[in-house]
Formats: sequence, C-alpha cells, structure tokens
Amino acid sequence: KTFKFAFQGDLSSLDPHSLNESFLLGTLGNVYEGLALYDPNMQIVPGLAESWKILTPTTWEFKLRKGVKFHGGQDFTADDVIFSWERAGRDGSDQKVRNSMIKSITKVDDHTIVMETPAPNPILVQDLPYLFIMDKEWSEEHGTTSSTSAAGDNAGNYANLHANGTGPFKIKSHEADIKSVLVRNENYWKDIPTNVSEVIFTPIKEAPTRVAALISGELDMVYPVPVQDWERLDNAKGVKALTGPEARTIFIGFDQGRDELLYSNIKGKNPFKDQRVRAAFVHAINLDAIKEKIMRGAATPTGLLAAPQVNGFVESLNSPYAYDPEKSKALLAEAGYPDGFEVTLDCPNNRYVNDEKICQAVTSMLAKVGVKVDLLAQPKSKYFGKVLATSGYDTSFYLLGWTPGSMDAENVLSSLIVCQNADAKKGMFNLGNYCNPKVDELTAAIGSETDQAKRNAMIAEAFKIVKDDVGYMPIHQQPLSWGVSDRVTVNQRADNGLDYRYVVINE
Amino acid sequence: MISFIFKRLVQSVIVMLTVALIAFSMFRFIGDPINNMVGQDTSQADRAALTEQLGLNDPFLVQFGRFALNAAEGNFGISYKYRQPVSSLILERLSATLELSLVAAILTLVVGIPLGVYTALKGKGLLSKGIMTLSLIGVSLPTFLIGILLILFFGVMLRWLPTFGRGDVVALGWWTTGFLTLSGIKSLILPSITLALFQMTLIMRLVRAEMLEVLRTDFIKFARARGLPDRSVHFKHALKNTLVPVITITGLQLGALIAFAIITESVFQWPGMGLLFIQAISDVDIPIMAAYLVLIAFFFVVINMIVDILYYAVDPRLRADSSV
Amino acid sequence: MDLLNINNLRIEFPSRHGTVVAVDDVSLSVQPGEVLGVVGESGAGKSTIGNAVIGLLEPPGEMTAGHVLLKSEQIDTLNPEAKRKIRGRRIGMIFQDPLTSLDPLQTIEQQLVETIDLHLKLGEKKSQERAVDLLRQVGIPDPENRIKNYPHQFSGGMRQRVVIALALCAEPEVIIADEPTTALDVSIQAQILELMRRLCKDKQVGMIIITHDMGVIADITDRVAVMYRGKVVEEGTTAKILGDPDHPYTQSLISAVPRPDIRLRRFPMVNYIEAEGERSRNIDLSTHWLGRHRDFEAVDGPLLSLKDLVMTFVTKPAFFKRNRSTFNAVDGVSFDINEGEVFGLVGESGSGKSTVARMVCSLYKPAAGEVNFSGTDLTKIRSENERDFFRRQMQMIFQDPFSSLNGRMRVMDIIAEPIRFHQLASSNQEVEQIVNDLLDHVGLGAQASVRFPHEFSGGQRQRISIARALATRPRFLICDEPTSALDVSIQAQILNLLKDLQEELGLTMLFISHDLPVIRQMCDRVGVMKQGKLLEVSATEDLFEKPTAAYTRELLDLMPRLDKLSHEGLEVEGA
Amino acid sequence: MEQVTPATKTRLQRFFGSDVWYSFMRSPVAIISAIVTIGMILAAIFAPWIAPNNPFDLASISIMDGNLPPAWESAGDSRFLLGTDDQGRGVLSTILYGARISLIVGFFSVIFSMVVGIALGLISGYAGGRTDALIMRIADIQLSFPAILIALLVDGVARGVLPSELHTDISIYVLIFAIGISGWVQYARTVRGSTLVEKNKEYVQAARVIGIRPLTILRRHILPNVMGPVMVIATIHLAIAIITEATLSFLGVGVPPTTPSLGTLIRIGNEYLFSGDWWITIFPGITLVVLVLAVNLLGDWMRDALNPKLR
Ligand SMILES: Nc1ncnc2c1ncn2[C@@H]1O[C@H](COP(=O)(O)OP(=O)(O)OP(=O)(O)O)[C@@H](O)[C@H]1O
Ligand SMILES: Nc1ncnc2c1ncn2[C@@H]1O[C@H](COP(=O)(O)OP(=O)(O)OP(=O)(O)O)[C@@H](O)[C@H]1O
Ligand SMILES: [Mg+2]
Ligand SMILES: [Mg+2]
Repeated sequence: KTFKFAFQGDLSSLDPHSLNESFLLGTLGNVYEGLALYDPNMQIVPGLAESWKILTPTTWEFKLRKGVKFHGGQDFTADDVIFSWERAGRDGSDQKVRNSMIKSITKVDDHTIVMETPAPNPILVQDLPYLFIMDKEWSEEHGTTSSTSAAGDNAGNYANLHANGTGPFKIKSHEADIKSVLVRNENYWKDIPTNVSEVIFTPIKEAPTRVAALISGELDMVYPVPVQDWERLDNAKGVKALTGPEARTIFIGFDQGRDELLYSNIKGKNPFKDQRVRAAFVHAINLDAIKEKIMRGAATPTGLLAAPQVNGFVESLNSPYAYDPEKSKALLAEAGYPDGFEVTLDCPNNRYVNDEKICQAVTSMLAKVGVKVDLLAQPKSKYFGKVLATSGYDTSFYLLGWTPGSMDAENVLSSLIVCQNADAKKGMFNLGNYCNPKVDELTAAIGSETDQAKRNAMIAEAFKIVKDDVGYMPIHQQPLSWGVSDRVTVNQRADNGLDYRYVVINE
Repeated sequence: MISFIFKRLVQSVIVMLTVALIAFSMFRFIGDPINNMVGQDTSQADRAALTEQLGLNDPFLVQFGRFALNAAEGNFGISYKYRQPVSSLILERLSATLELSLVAAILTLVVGIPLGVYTALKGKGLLSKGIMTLSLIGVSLPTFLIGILLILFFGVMLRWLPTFGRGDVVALGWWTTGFLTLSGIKSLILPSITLALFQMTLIMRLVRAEMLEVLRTDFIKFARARGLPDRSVHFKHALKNTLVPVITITGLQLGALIAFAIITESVFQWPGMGLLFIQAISDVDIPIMAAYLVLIAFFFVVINMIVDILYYAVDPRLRADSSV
Repeated sequence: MDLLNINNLRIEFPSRHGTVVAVDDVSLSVQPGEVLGVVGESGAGKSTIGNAVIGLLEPPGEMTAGHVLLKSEQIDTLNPEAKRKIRGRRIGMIFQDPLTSLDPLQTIEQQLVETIDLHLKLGEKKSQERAVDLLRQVGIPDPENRIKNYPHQFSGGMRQRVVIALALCAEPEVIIADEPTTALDVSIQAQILELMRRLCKDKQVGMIIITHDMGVIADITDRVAVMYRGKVVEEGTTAKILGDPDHPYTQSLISAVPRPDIRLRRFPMVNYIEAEGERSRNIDLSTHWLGRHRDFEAVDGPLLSLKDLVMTFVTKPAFFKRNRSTFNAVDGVSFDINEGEVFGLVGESGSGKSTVARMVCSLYKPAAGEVNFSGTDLTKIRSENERDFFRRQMQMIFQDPFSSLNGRMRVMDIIAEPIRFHQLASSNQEVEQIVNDLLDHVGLGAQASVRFPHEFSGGQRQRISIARALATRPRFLICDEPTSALDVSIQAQILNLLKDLQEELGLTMLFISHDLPVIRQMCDRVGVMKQGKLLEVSATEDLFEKPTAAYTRELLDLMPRLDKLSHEGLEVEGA
Repeated sequence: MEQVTPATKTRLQRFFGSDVWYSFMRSPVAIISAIVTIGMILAAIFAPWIAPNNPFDLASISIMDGNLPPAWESAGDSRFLLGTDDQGRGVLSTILYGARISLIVGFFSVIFSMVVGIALGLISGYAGGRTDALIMRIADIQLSFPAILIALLVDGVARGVLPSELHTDISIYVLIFAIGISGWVQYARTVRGSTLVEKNKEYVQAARVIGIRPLTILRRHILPNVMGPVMVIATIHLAIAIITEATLSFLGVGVPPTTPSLGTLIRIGNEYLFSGDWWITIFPGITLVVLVLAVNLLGDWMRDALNPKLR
C-alpha cells in the first residue's frame, strides 16, 4: 500500500548529521533511529536503547537493544553508537550541539555503554531521538566517516545519497528536491501500527498546488496547508484539515542593546530601553484579532515564549498582555513619545505561518497608537542574513519563531533570553539583547539542576522576570496545519513531524 | 561561417566569465547562505567556521577566481544545500526543463503564427477580434494565477489532468523523458499551456503587426497579380518577410523559457532547472546559482548565434553583406 | 468581340485633404491581337487603370463608376476567388515598379517556377525548364545560373525583365504592361518588344502598353490613347496620333519628344496648359536660391577621376571561401569627368552602370581602384567628417524612385532634409519656401508637400527624388536613369533645368541613361559599358556620328527613329 | 539644427490639425481605449479624492474588517464596495491607490527599457562589426540574469550606498530600474534585426548620399521603420512589468507590503482563491486586464496611424 504525501520543503540530504532541521530529522527518523524515540505524543520512549539509568549526575548507562539489524543486514552494537556520536562531532556535521552534550562514551560490552556528560544534565535523553545511529562498518566501507561537507570536493559523500539505518523504512530512491521513495523494512524490530509498504514524498513549494493535489486525490496528505484553506478542505469530499497547536512560539523582539535605535527617527537614544515603551507596544496589539482574522481562529495567543508541549511551561504566565490601546498611548506619552516614533520592523515572509500578514497587522495596530512602523518583509534567507549575528544583529524590531530543539524551557532561556555572550555561546538568538543578570544567573543554575521540581520553579521565576520586564512581545503559538485524505490516518506530532510508523491506510 | 562560429564561441567564453564575475559580486546582496545550511541551534562559532571554510569571507574577486579556475577544469563545486556536485544536479533537471520548453515553444509557434496570420488577414472579423482580446487577457493575468486557475479547473474540478509534477518518466541514459508514458504526457499539458500562453500572444501580435505591413508592399501586390493563391501569398511570401523580428523574439523567448520558467515550474512543481534556480536563490546556494548563470549565458550565446545565422538563412540581402 | 472593355471608369482616392480623382470617365477597349498604347502626362492615371482592371486598386482607391469586361463578362464585380483565377492566367500584369515587384526573400527561380506550375500545371521539372527558357527569351545572360539569384543581385533592367517573364509565363489573353522597358537598353528593349509583338500576333493576345517612350509607341502599338489629368483626351491609330495629333495636349507632347538625330540647345517645352499653377516658369539662376553660394574650390585636372575600378559580388555564398562564386560587376573602369561637364554612361542593362555610380558616391566600397574627387581619393577616407565635406558636393538620383524614398516621411520632410542638414537656409519658413519652389520646378506643385510617397505615381516619385537631389545644391550630380518614368513634357522641363544648372553654374554630371536621344541632347562626352568593362569614351557627337566599337554601332542602329516627327521651330545646337 | 521659428499655429492647433488626431477621431476603438487608459491614470492620480478610504493609512484600517465580501453580498459591508483584503483594506480603494504604483512602475520601466533597447539596437545593427559584437554580448550577459537577481542586486547596492532614511523612498526607483534594465534586450535585439534589413534599403542609402550623419539616419529614417515590432513588445511588456513588480515586492525589494500595488493585491488574493475570497484577486485582475487591453488596442491603433500606408 502506497502512501503519498507532500511537504513545502525538500529533503536536502540523506545524511543524518548533515543538517539539524526538523523536517530532515523528522523524515530521516523513519530510516534512522536514536537510542530513544518519540511516541505519538512526543514523549520519550526507548528506542535503540532498551533502557537507561543515571549512575552519577554526569554519567548514564544505556542498555542497547539486541538483535536489531541495519537495512544492510549488519548488527547494531555499541561500536555503532560510539561511531555515530563521534561522526556527529566531526567537521561537516551540523549535530555538533548534540555531540557536545556528551563528553565521552565508553563501551562496557557490545550492548552496554556508559555516557559521561560535561555537566549534570537531567534532560539528556530529550536530545537522543535525533542523534541518529549509523552503522560503523557500512560507513567505513563507503568512506563516509564524517558528515557531508559543502566545502568538500566534488566526490560527494556516500551517506548523502544512500542510507542504512535501523528504522521501519528504507530508502528506495532519492532525487533531492524532486522525489523520494521509501519502502517498508520488513525486518523492523518493533511492532508498529502502519500498514504502508511504500511512501512517496514529493516536495511541493506552492501552497495552492499542494492543496489542489490533495483535493484532486493525487496525494494522501500534504502539509502545511494555509489556514485560510481549512474551510475549503473540510467542505471538499474525502479530505479534511488536521490541526493542532505546534510547539513553535511566534514573537516580536525589541532592540534593547544599542544606544541608538537603527532605522528610526529617534536619534541619540533607544526608546526600547525604556520598559514603558515596550509595555506600550505589547498593549497595543490585539492578539485575538490576529488569531481570528489571520489565523482563522487556529492560533493560541500567548504571553510566554515556551509552548505547553515544552518542559517547563508555566500555565499562569501564559495569558497574553491585555489589549489596551489607551494604556498604550498613555505609556508612550509617559515615556516621552506622545506622538509616537518611527521604527522598522523586520519580518520574514516565507518562514512562519502567515508571518508577513502578522507583521502587517502589527504595523497597523501600532499605527493606531501613533507609532509609525516601516515594514521590511523579506524571504527568509535575506531576513536571517540581516537580523542574525553574522550581520551584527542588524535590526531594531523583528519577528521570530522558536521551537526548542530539546523541548525544554532551558533551551528557550539560553537561546533567546540570556544576555548575548558570544564567548559562552549564549543568547545567540537574543537578537535585541534583552539582558537581565538575574535571569542569566537562574539560567545557569537551571542548566545543571537535576531536581525537576526545583528546576521548574527556577524556570518559572525566570519567565516571570522576563514577562514583567516586557522583554519580548509574544504573539502566539502557531497552529499545525495538515491536509489529510480520509483514506489515511496519521499522527500529528507537535513538532510538525510525520512519523510513518503511525500512518495507517484505511480501506 | 566556421570562423563566425569560432569567433562567437570565443566571445561566449568572455560572456560567461563576465556573467560569473557579476554573479559573484552580486551574491552578498542575496542573503547569507549559512543560515540555510545549519539548524537554529548551531553555535555561532560553528557558523563562523563554516563561513570561513566556504571561503565566503574572501574578497569576491578571490571567490570568483577560485570559481573560474575550478570551472575551467569542469568542476562547478558542490551545492551548499544538497551537498552534491552542482553539475549533476543541473543535469538531472535539464531534461525536464528542455522537454517542457520544447513543447511550449512548439505550441507557441504552431498556434501563434497561424493566429497571427489569421488576425492580420481578417482583422475586421469578429472571430479575429475575439482572438486578439482573449490573448491579451492571457498576458495580463499573472502566470501564477493562470496556472492555479488551470489546476483548479482541470485538476481539481474535472480531475482530467494531474495537478503537479512530471508523472512517470522513462530514463534513456541520463536523459529522462515524460513523452513515453501517458501520465508523463498528461502532466505536460497544463504547464506547457501556461508557459506558452504569454509567448503565444507575443508571437501572434508580432506576426500580425508585421504581416499588416508586408501585405501592403508591391511584391505582394505583384504576387497577387500573378494569380498566386492566397495560401501561397500569405504564407510563402508575406509570412517569410515578417520573420526577422519573429525569429529574434522566438529565440529570446526560447532562451527565457529554458532559463527562467520559474513561476510555471513552481506552480506545477515541475522538477526543472527553473525550480532548482529559484530554490537556490532563496537558499543562497551560491555554487548552483553561479554554475547555472554561466550555463544560461552559454545557452543565450548559442541561441542568439543560431538566430543570427537564421537571419542569413532567411534574408539573402544580409548574406551578401557578411560574406565579402 | 472586344477582348477587354473598360467602360466609363472613374477612380477616386478619398483622403482628408480632399478626394483625388485619378481616373475620370475613361473608356478603352482592346481586340485580340491588338496593341493599345497609352501615353500621357505623368500622374494622369494610367497605372491606376491597370490596377483597376486586375482588381488590385490600392486602398483607399475606389472604383466609383464604370465596369470592366473581359470577353463580355463583367469582372470587376466578381468575388475575390474568381478574380484571383483571372489574374495571371487570363490577364497578365507588368507593374511599373519592377525593382520592388519581386519578393526579396525568394530566388528568381522559386518565383518563376511557382507561377508557372500554378497556371500551367507542368510539374516541377518542366516548370524549371520553362523558367530558364523564359529568362533566355527576355535576354538574361547565363539564365541557368542567374536564375538561382535573389532579386537584389540583379540590376534594374534585369529585374524588369524578370517581371516581364513572370507576367508572360502563363500565356494570358490580355497583357497590361506598365512602362515595361524603362530600364532596358535599346537592344534588349527591341528584343522584348519583338517578343511581345510575336505573342500578340501568334497567340492573339491583346495588349495594353503604358509608356512614355514614343519610340516604343511607334514601334509596337496599333492604336494609341492619350491621357491627361485622368481623362482620355484623344484616341486614334498610332500613325494618326504621332503624325497628326488633334488635341493641343497631344500636339505639344509630340513636339517635346527628344530628337535622336540632331542636338538641340534646349528641349522644347510643352505649352498646353489647362489649369493654372502646375506649369513651371523659367528660373533665373543668378538670383534664385539654387544658384547661390556655388564658390567651390577650383581644381586643376578633372573633377572626378576613376582609376581601374573593380567591384566584386558574391553570387553564391558558401561556408568556405573556396566554394563561393563571385563575379566582377565592374571590371577595371577608368574615366575622367571635368568640372562643368556632363558625362554620359550608356550600355547594356546589367553592365555595371549603377554599380559605378554607387562606388562614386561611396555606397559601395570598390574591391580595387581609386575614386578621385577634386584630387582626393574617396576610397581612402576613413573619417565621416571628412567624407561629409565631399558628400555635400556630390548627389545622386537613384534609379528606383520608390525605394529610395522613405515611405514614412512626408514629401516636405524628404526634400527639406538635406537643406536642414547642411544648413542651407536660415529659417524654417525659408526651408518650406525652397521646398515648394523645388516642387514647382519639377512640376509637382506645392500641395504635394503634405503627402506621402506612396500616394504618387511613378513619375511623380521620380520627380520628388530629383527635387531632393537638387536641394543640396550639389557640385556634382549622378543621375541614374533620372527621367525614365517621366512623360516627355516633364522630362523636357527637368532636363532643361539640369542644362541650365550646368551651363550657368558649372554643375558637373554623370548621366546614366538608356535613352540615347536624351544622352545626345544632354551629354558632352559618353562612355559605353558592356559586361563591366568600359568599351569606349568619346565626344557625344562623334559617338553618334562615327561610333568605333561594334557594340556601340549595334546600339545606335537599334535606336528607334521617329521619322514621323517634324522639325519645325526647334532650336538646333550650333545652328 | 531645426530652428524654432515663431510658428503661425500653436502646437496645440497643429496637433489637432494633424493626421494622427484625424485618424484618432475616426477610430472608436482608439477613442474608447484612450478614455479607459486616461481614465485609469486619472483615477490613480486622484485616488486620494476618489477612493472611499485610504488603505495606505495604517491607522485607519482595521484587521477586523478583513476578508469582507463585496457590498452586494449578504456578508458585505457598505463601506467596502468591492470587499476587503486580509488586512481589512477596501479592495476598491486599494485598486485605486495600488494602480498608482503599478502604473508608475509599469510605464516607466517599459519606457526605460524601450529607450535603452532601441538606442543600442539601432547602433548595433547599423554599425555592425565590433560595436555590434560588443553590444550584443552585453545583451547576452544581461539575458542571463533574471529580473529577480537584478532587482536584488540593485536593491542591495542602493541600500548599501544610500542612507537608511531613503530606503523606502528609493524602492520604486529600484523597481523601475531593475525591471527596465532586464527588459531592454528584447528591444535591442528586435531593433537590431530589423535595422540589419533596413539599412541596406535604398532610402537609407539616399540619406547617406545626402550626407546625413549616422545617428540622424538612425533616428529619422530607420527608427520609424522598425517601430512596428517594438510597439507590439512594449504594449505587452506593460503587463509583464506590472506583474513582475508584484513578484519583486515579494522578495522584499519593492514597495513594502503595507502599500500593495495592483500586482501585489492579485498575489495576495491568489492565496485566498481556494478559501473562496475571490474578490481580492478578481477585481484587481479585471482592472489589469482592462488596462492592458486598452493600452494594447491603443498601441495597435497608433502603429497603424503612424504608418502612412496603413492609414
Ligand atoms: N494611394 C494614393 N492616394 C492618393 N492619391 C493617389 C494614390 N495613388 C495614386 N494617386 C494619385 O493618382 C494619380 C494617378 O496615378 P497613376 O499612378 O495612375 O499615374 P500614372 O499615369 O501611372 O503616372 P506615371 O506615368 O507617372 O506613372 C496621381 O495623381 C497620384 O497622385
Ligand atoms: N548585390 C549584388 N549582388 C550580386 N550581384 C549584383 C549585386 N548588385 C548588382 N549585381 C550585379 O552586377 C551587375 C551590374 O549591375 P548594375 O546594377 O550596376 O547594372 P546596370 O548597368 O545599372 O544595369 P541596368 O541598366 O539594368 O540598371 C548585374 O549583373 C547585377 O546582377
Ligand atoms: Mg504609372
Ligand atoms: Mg542600373
């Protein structure tokens, strides 16, 4: 039975360490596996490791599953785990972050290993599902002991176009950006619900084409589907929209680092350094209107940078800032800008769900309290090229979205909220350099706290400070939006991953 | 003639080098490739290292020089995104694009020229006025809209034709063809119509305008005075005399079809070079863009050379000029 | 039964500046085997009648009255398809403008074979044979090879003969020949006329021949109709019209025919004037604009001196040089022209006369040889500015009056262009004044200035290009068949003007013509060309009285003698 | 060269006396097309006075008005005759305001590429030899870069060179330049082809014999005779330019999304075709079709009117 689906982007490579990006990892997760797996609800369950336990705060022991074979017939052993971890740390790999969470791996026997972490890390296993295990012999045989580098020579890399994993599906053919065909691995070690024998994946860039292909019955599933098309899907015969909250939070950031705001008519000072100005901004935004009109009721307006699916989520802080234009005007006047000021909002226009539309709405809402926003909406490559560290954070006001890779709030804090610190590799995505030493302290502590309750309390405290400071303007959690034919049942995972293990074709 | 072709080929090398040079000076305005090559969690240091490794910090002349030297050895580098040799990526898509442009070009000429002649002759007729108007609607609506409307109508409502892709293809060596399977042929219909619509209008109107002038010349009058049948007067004598601008434009449009059928290829998810290229622009995949632009430059030089040769074939008056 | 009948024909060209009645109540008829000559004033509507008969009037032209009968069948009301069947097959037409009548993109062969095969259904092979045969009959040398050429590779006269061949190829019942021999030398002309006569007699073809050449009229026609301002003013047998014309217009026309036998000081002017305003006055060049500022630097030696000029054309282009075939259209021609002299160039059609002219004014670059003009070799000049200096002094009247006029410019702008360009007048009004004046001198009248070239008859167009050439006030004028399309009255007027310019202002001319009587009247010395070579050069009277070259003698023998004309009241040179 | 003398008639009188005007007055199609074209231009110019609301004034639009159908449908709102787009801008007003951008970009970029292309094409065809080879190879280079890349380049350079305050002001010039520069080759090559044919004709030789300078010959003699195909391309290019503007704006190089042009509006509407909000795309689409139709018909008429033989 064949399952055909389309996604907006493409599978750029088959090398499991080449790119740390959710679609690539989600798709290769059907071919390769880590020591742990996600279950349908994104909970961690044993994968290639049968079980694990913490020996000391910094050492973990993993019992590896026996009798697992790679697609090529090789046995899965401890050597493969060590090899894969090392490979993830070599040049060309984009999994160095995950590699660096582990200081060393010692082989106890063929099916037992001990991992040592540089510091106590209570959530180590959270990062294991996407640290894929390759076969050592196969890799060495084909000379692909390090990941495919773009700076390399013309020879290419075997793992880039071939795969040999332990997962439930094998690659049958793969033409980058054109089509990939996967077939069922009959020797898979685990019982899984799917009855699919072949999966055909085609990237379809244009949303209308994607939707048309679904409605016309050519495909069984497409994603993402523009939110405004849900109604149409539900009205069409044989297809429906499958929606749910994604773990991605969309928010707007302010430049609070510079002494003079870029792209503004205010010279010599930076209004965003004033908490009242930031507060005025957040109170000017009608999140419900954005939800209703732009997201067709599907987003979850939020007051927090971490979504409910994320470990450390604080329910009580999640309510958005109130929509109150009068208060906003008053705050602006109080801060010395009764007539508002001008600022440029940087916005991607092909990255997040209706990103440009959100920015436009924000622009017009701010106009109503007197702030004149120039909107610079650009495709993601130009946008990120401008706002990220490589260009020196060339922005004063920007829209961004974030899904913590580890599904833990610590990632949010250390990426988005702590002060920018290039040496410590912290706060890299804190583009506006919101900086509160108290939060930095807390984040450091959270990083090595193994007591979950204490840890969560500290997370809550940090988030509370950010919220009071109005460090960011959270917008919403964006919705997952899939279009599915009645012919199939799929599981929609909160990180937008499609796990073929749970795809069932109904007859 | 041989020396003419040789001269052109020499010039084409210069053209391609210039294109590469301009391309390299332009890349930094397109965006930063690094962000598309790494995940969001990748550290700043790793990003910087990657930038350094790719040589993106070098002055663009150095980057250009490196590219030119490698290209001279037939090495166009490795795609940042796909990490495969650029040449094989482009080659993989070449057949899709060429087949699509070929069909569109044939459609354009086979429909456009006769309609142009018809509307020139029957300018006052209702049918010809209708054709003229309809064709203009075809050009004034954006390609993406036309594509989507066609998909909606033929793909979704009637379900006659596929909505995306190339259908099943048959591989003949490195060339893949969709001409040999039913689904391949069906898949060609909508994109080629979408692509041809604009060209058709242009050619049709061009032929019409030129025909109107030629039909008033003395030699057409004399041809009529000799009693030649209309078919011969119109197609043999009049049409041939309109060909110089038509060939020019056809050549240019064919080049544009091959090179930049971007929107059509995106709308129909046609796995061709245009799609690869637009994707490369949005991913700032510099090796693909550079190699592609150079290839396109070569295409255009060749197409325009053929056009220039055709001038001489079509118009003997130009021949005498060149040969002495 | 009449073969062709034209009854009460009226043709109008409506325009926003008023309607031109080109043909007004004209009736003509032709019997089988008869040749009807139509002569008359240039612009009288002769060509328009021809166009109307075959149903190819140019819009906005309109037949507002009358009808055309072919063997008693009315043909002007037929549907387009039926009309098409008649054209070419039953009525053959030779247009006045042979140089633009051929499709420039098809070889002579393709055009001939297509037509022959269409009408006679001979099949490809036979048609080809017939095509070659026809070309031979109309006097194209080496027809087997030349048939593969394109029209632009043919000289004016050769193209005219191709057009004739095309009109005759289907053996039509009626032939309308509009100035069929303007570009032909006398020997070819004689050959063609002989061919036509044979056709009429043997095949009982009826023929209407429109011409300004009284020699042709005398030679071939049975009856003649004389047209003036859209009307037929007189009709009768050839002998009667030439010898004893009734209508005053005909009388003055006949009196203006150039004499082949004696040289006159001035051409006799037509003195028949029906309406005011179109006849020219004699001009006083000492006060007139044309006569001003003629202080060119004097030269010692000849003004123009050609040395061993060679021009090579590629007749068959090929990828490789060695496969090309070339031939020398002009092959080692040398002659001098002195200041104030009129040098005539005569010779076979296709002998390279126009090519020489084009090399003189730097339109073609000679393959070898020198063109010395007032002491400077023009072929060596590189800079445009320097060449400009000579361009101003040199002008050319092209053989083909239509294609040398830009169809998108009004006559005013065409003629004013050189004046404006060389800043020969001080104000716009003066420019307009001069243009109107020039138009007057060539007998067109000032109202012509707002019209476009295609609205004029062949002769009228030729006059426009003459006016343009004069507008630079040249020192040296090249005339390539300047009067071939003009009726003798206008011709006399223009030749007189040129003569005046030469005598009073020392204008130097290279005068190319097939019309030997005109040559005799105009030129001081004459060169005879054949197949790219200059056969002889001698003083005009010597040439006419005692030619040396055999070819020259042959030409003179074939020159039509208009013995019927009287000598009365003419100013004989030197007498 | 041509002196201006106190003309007896004023320019206007002369215009109304001209053949072009005469033929214009006899062609109903031309009159209607002209009225439509001029009407649209005027409507665009006077948009602030005509439009029921100002869609570019961000403070006045409300997202709560978003996606309303035309007024005559049951869910419609009488303030918005033709409905609203996703941001709550009235479609009618946005068409009027957006047409300003589209018309400016469309007309000027076409004129730009036409002028450059014709000039280079004439020179190339007439001069031949090295000049021709040089210009045509530049054309080949130009052809290799799609408008998108050129726009990105021009925009990047402009942003780099100019102070940031000017960024939004220059966007429209960037568009005109980028679209214009990527279009000139079509004209240049077409004109060159025709010039190659024309330059050998006798009327050109006649002009050369008179001594007219090459540039003047090109302008006065050859240009009018090669304009036929140019007009065809130009009138069609207008539509292309307007649509290209929308594509470029999407790439962030054009006008900001808060001031949508006609093309942008169609593009936005395109996203709502499936959801049934047809009015966002259909009305601007119709506007564009009508404009292109009118301009093309006008172009057809003009080509005929300027050709004395076709009049
Ligand atoms: N298209 C036109 N528009 C307006 N007037 C025209 C047009 N064609 C011809 N005429 C006018 O009709 C008249 C007759 O022209 P026609 O060509 O028949 O003269 P013709 O007798 O053949 O003269 P020629 O001997 O000089 O060739 C001329 O006065 C000419 O100006
Ligand atoms: N462009 C060309 N290519 C090839 N052959 C040419 C070309 N132009 C002229 N010729 C040939 O050169 C020869 C001389 O031509 P030219 O026009 O000088 O003759 P001409 O003496 O003026 O004849 P006519 O009296 O018939 O006009 C002819 O045989 C002609 O076929
Ligand atoms: Mg005539
Ligand atoms: Mg000649």
